[in-house]
Amino acid sequence: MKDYLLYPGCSMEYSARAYALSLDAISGPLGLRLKELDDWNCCGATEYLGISRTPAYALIARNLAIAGQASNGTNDLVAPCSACYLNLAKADHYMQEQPQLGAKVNEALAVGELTYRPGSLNIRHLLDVIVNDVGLEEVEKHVVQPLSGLRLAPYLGCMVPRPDYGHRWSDHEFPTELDSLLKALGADVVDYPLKTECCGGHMPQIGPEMGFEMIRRLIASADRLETDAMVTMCPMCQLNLDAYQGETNQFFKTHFHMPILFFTQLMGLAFGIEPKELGFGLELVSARNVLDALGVKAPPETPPAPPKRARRPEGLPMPGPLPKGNPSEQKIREVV
Amino acid sequence: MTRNQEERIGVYVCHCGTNIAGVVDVAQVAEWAAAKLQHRGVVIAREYKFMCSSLGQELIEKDIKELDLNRVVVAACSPHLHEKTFRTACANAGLNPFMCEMVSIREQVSWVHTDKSAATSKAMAMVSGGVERVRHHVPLEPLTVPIHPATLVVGGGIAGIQSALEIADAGHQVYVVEREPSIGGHMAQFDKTFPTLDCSACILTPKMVSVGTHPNVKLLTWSQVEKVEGYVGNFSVTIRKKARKIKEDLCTGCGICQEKCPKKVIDDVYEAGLGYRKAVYTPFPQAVPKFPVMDVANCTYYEKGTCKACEKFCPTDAIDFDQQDEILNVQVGNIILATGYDLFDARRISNYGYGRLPNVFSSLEFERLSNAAGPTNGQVVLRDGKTIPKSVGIVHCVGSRDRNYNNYCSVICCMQSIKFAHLVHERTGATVYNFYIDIRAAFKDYDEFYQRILEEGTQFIRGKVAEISDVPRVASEEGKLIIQVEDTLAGKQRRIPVDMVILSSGLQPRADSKATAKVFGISCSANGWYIEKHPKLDPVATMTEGIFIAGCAQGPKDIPASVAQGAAAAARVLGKIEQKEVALEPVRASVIEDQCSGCRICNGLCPFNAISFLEDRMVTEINPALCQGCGTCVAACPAGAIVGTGFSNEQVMAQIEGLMLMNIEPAEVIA
Amino acid sequence: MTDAFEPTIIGFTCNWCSYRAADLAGTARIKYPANVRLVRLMCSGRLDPTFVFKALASGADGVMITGCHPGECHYLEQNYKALRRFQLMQRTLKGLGLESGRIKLLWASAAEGARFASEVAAFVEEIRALGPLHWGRADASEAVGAEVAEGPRLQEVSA
Amino acid sequence: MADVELMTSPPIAASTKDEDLGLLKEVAARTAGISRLEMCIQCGTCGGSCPSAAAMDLTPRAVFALLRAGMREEALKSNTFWVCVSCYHCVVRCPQSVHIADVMYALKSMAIEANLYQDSTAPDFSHTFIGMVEDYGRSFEMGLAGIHYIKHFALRLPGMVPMATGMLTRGRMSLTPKRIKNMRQLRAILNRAKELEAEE
Repeated sequence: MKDYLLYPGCSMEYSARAYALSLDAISGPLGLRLKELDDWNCCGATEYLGISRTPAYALIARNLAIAGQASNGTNDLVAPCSACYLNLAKADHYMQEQPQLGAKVNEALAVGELTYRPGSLNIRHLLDVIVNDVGLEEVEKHVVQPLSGLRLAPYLGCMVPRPDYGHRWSDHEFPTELDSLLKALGADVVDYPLKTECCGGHMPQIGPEMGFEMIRRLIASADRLETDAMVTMCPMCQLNLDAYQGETNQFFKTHFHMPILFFTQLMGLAFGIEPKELGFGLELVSARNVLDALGVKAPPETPPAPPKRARRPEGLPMPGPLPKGNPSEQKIREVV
Repeated sequence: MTRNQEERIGVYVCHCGTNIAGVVDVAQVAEWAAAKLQHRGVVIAREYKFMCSSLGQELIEKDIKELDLNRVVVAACSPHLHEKTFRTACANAGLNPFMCEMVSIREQVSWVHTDKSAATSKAMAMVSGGVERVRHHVPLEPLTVPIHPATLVVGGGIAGIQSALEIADAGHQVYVVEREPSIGGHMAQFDKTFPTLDCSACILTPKMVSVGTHPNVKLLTWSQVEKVEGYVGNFSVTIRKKARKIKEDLCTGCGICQEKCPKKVIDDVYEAGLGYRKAVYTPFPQAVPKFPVMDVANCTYYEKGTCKACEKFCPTDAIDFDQQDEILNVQVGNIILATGYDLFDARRISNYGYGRLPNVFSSLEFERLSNAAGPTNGQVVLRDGKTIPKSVGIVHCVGSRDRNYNNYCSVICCMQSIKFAHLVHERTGATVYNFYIDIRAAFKDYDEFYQRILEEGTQFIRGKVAEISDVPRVASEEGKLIIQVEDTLAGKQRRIPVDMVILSSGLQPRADSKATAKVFGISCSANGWYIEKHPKLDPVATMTEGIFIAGCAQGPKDIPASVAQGAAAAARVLGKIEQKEVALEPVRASVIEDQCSGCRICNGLCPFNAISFLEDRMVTEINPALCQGCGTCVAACPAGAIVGTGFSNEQVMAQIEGLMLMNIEPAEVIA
Repeated sequence: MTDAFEPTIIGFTCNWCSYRAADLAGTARIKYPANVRLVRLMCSGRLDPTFVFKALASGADGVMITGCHPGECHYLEQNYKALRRFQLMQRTLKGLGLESGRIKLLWASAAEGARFASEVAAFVEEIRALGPLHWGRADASEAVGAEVAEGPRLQEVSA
Repeated sequence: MADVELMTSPPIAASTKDEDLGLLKEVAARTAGISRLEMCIQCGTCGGSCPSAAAMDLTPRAVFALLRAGMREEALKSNTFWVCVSCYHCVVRCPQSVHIADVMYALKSMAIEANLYQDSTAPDFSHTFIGMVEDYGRSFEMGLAGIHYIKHFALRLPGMVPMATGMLTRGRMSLTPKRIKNMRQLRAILNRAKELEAEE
């Protein structure tokens, strides 16, 4: 197993404690060796970049510089939080794309006796590491309590599949990696059409009506698909959909009850780890239904059939799936 | 090689208007050459506004005669543009045309450099290189080879059909190679053509029949070119004629085999995946030739060993399950490539939902849907096969003008989308929305057509569609496809619920266009379109003599433009055929026998098998008719026994010295 | 002294791809430094290694060898022979105590005018960084230059 | 005659203080990375993709058009970039690969400098957030929420009590901030960075 440097991000300590607990619980069985960066600081989320450029990038780059020093044998820096992941990747990318910015950031770091060579770290999101490095086969090996019968909506949010500096994702709009992971856990995965739509980001704080509307869209769509829980990989998405669900319900006079869980919590459940160790109970919209569903010994006779998209013999045939690999190679990536 | 006793060289520096003179001080270059290269044989150096003009040429001709010049250096544009012009001028004055050397101070100097003094110095060095090189020129005679009067046309779409008919009508043999079972190409799939709305089949099928029955056309469908050898005038082409599993001499095209075949297959080619065909099939009723083909991959007999329904019912015993591919070899003098385009695969734009949302259709699917001979007999219906849409959105620029996909304009989509709007309106009375970035209705009667569709009440919304979704936000969106777009003229985001979406997918090069280019030895752009010899003045020729291009293989274009190119390519070929012979560059390698040590190092280097070893004399020989003049053997010969005319060691070495201005230093550097 | 050093580079192009790439760079008015002077050959396979050493011995600071992309050679496969010779020449340069970075191999198709220009610009900077070669000039050992230019011809490794 | 006179007075007041593409270039220069802002073809992919467009007074495309026209004030006082949620849908869909989200960040900082924002909620939130980060090196949600909600959403507070208590009782919010060890180093870096940014 490889070693990784871990940048947890501020949310993991409080608002996304369930993510931290569950990640800790599954790392052991998966053999993930995550070494937390020493004395890391906040990445600035989406707020600092809008105030001033060089300080914002210097704030992020301090973490990169610390990681660069710590990287004995590994240059993979893993962030479980989407916003942190994006900020770290973005700083690394723009310090290369715009060398003047890179030089200024390093000049600022120099007063703290730090330096960072852009491109020297490989910045990864936790889901990418689990799906591509650990691999679904390995994950499947640890499943002792398949999540059969649970209808889960994979919800990735925006900042991991986009803008995708490392070109790691199968698609910027409909990536299938989280779906595959949940399927490997035995869950019944809902084909959730809004899987990379925005959770509202800071809108609940700055324009609540718009924020609540964005939350409503996501939950209403999952609810329509008879989803037991939405599965996220981003502390901000979890916070918005979980903590503001009550206010959203009040605002629209709706009665949604949609638990929002981290994918690591579900991995833990499937691995047979105690719910408490996985941070269950920390969510504001209770996930009791998920646990109850699993507590039932016999799986339900037949799970509700998802709307079939098979060819209707009397109608017109649909185009098949896009062949893998070939055409996207023609994509023009370089910036002229 | 012996040189003329005394070199008398004329140097001519062209201004090319301000193209060269705007950056290079041409007068200074000419004066410098006259002064500093005098001891190298330069007798006269002149500058002139346009050397390629008749006055410029006359200037050179006059000097050759009056000053008794025996060598000419022209510093102007690229030799690929005007080498022929100046060689002809030399010939007119009685000088062997190969005693002329061109120096490219436009493409390689004035157009690419901005520092005037650096550019002028470089131009001087290049003139000096040209002077040194021309000193070693020797008179050459071009090789002439006869042109085989037959022509190969690759691709049986409308461009290829047009080419084939023009040449065949002129009385010359044409081979048409088409990889599908029938000719007709994409045009055979359409219902109507813009802007006239005439029926595609009505205007195409008579031409297809002409090709099929023309005494001068040999039609090879279900066939592919595997290998091309030789050169202009004398190509030898290897063609694989895939086994149809049908004896063409016995088949009457009655269609009973198709009727009886129990295996239904989705037709991904002709019906664009929207309809079915049998495992033995002709793609459409008017197919040319009329013979069906067997789809071996899907035939029950090949799968399970039993069935043979077609064989049982065939009235003429034309089914042949054991038929094998045939390899044919044909000799032709010229080749026209009209291999067409592929449709952009809209599944790549996942936010448009094609392949995920049933009622999102591609443009080719819609062509079949609206075609009276298509799977719905021309009824415009949703994917369920029966519901008539009440509102339809048509999306322009799908996969075109987009750096994420194809960065070029596909040319035909605007007009095609406008045509779709008309057809939807006419067939269903539905409300139609067209979403566009810019309406590109250039060319005759196109904008008039746009006006007409505006009059019909089509709603044109200016904005590139952002996404197509089936997730409603409000009650009015329930059960609909929602097109989310910024109406850029209103400056507002809009969500427009519709029943059906048609994606006007762009055109892209054939998936195998680069491989095909390799087979024929022509060049492709980075996208995969074939590159014409000159974008304006030579649009159907390629850099490879004797190979021409027509239709969408060269770039996206509509039917009139494809037909025009097909005809233009045919005219070029007919011109060559009429010349009866072609002069080849006399750039050839030859062995100086008494210097050849018989080491045979060169023997394995020639890909054209021009080099053979004479065992009896223990020397190597080069066949000038097979030699293509690449010079690899010249470079490899350790004894220096192989001479490459036009690019001899002496010429190249002298040019290097000239470029490095070693000729300007005191005379002892170059003895 | 190296502050104002403007290297001189000799570039060899093939008639079919890279010369046309240079033409295209011109037609498209893509700018690149004036330090390179081109010699047209029919094919990169024509490139006799002595040409390269001749250029260096005549005062060039670097040599650029260009041809069609592998698989796209007008003469089918002769650019592979150029590749082989290029590797041989790099070894030879090292053997003579010179930087192998003095010579550069570039595949450029007829469509790659912009790439041709940017690669020329990059190579000029690489050579500028290496500094002047002073080979075959009065202040350097003239004998070495002369010997290489006129000396025994490099042999093809294998056919 | 009167008609002629009328026609000589310009019908629209020209507000082109920035000549040519000056403003566009200024924004591009302040954007991280290569913005490609000058490549915008006004197709509206950004405005069409935006999940929060309903709350914007101008679509991003319209803002880019104002920038191109040199209309500084009109562009900077729009709420477009404050409502941007950084979802990057426009960025990956833009057919011209314009770094739209990063342009939005540049516009925010320019609007703050020019004091041209209409509603202070978003700028205040950013300032409060980074104030915490500059003091502690970490974000401090309780402090942030407290300051921000009391100032801007006092009326929402009663409705938020269950959420706040829920977060506190579950340990998902802390009453005290966490502070990094080497705060002195971070402050020095940020101060130097601010100086460098000001030098431009």
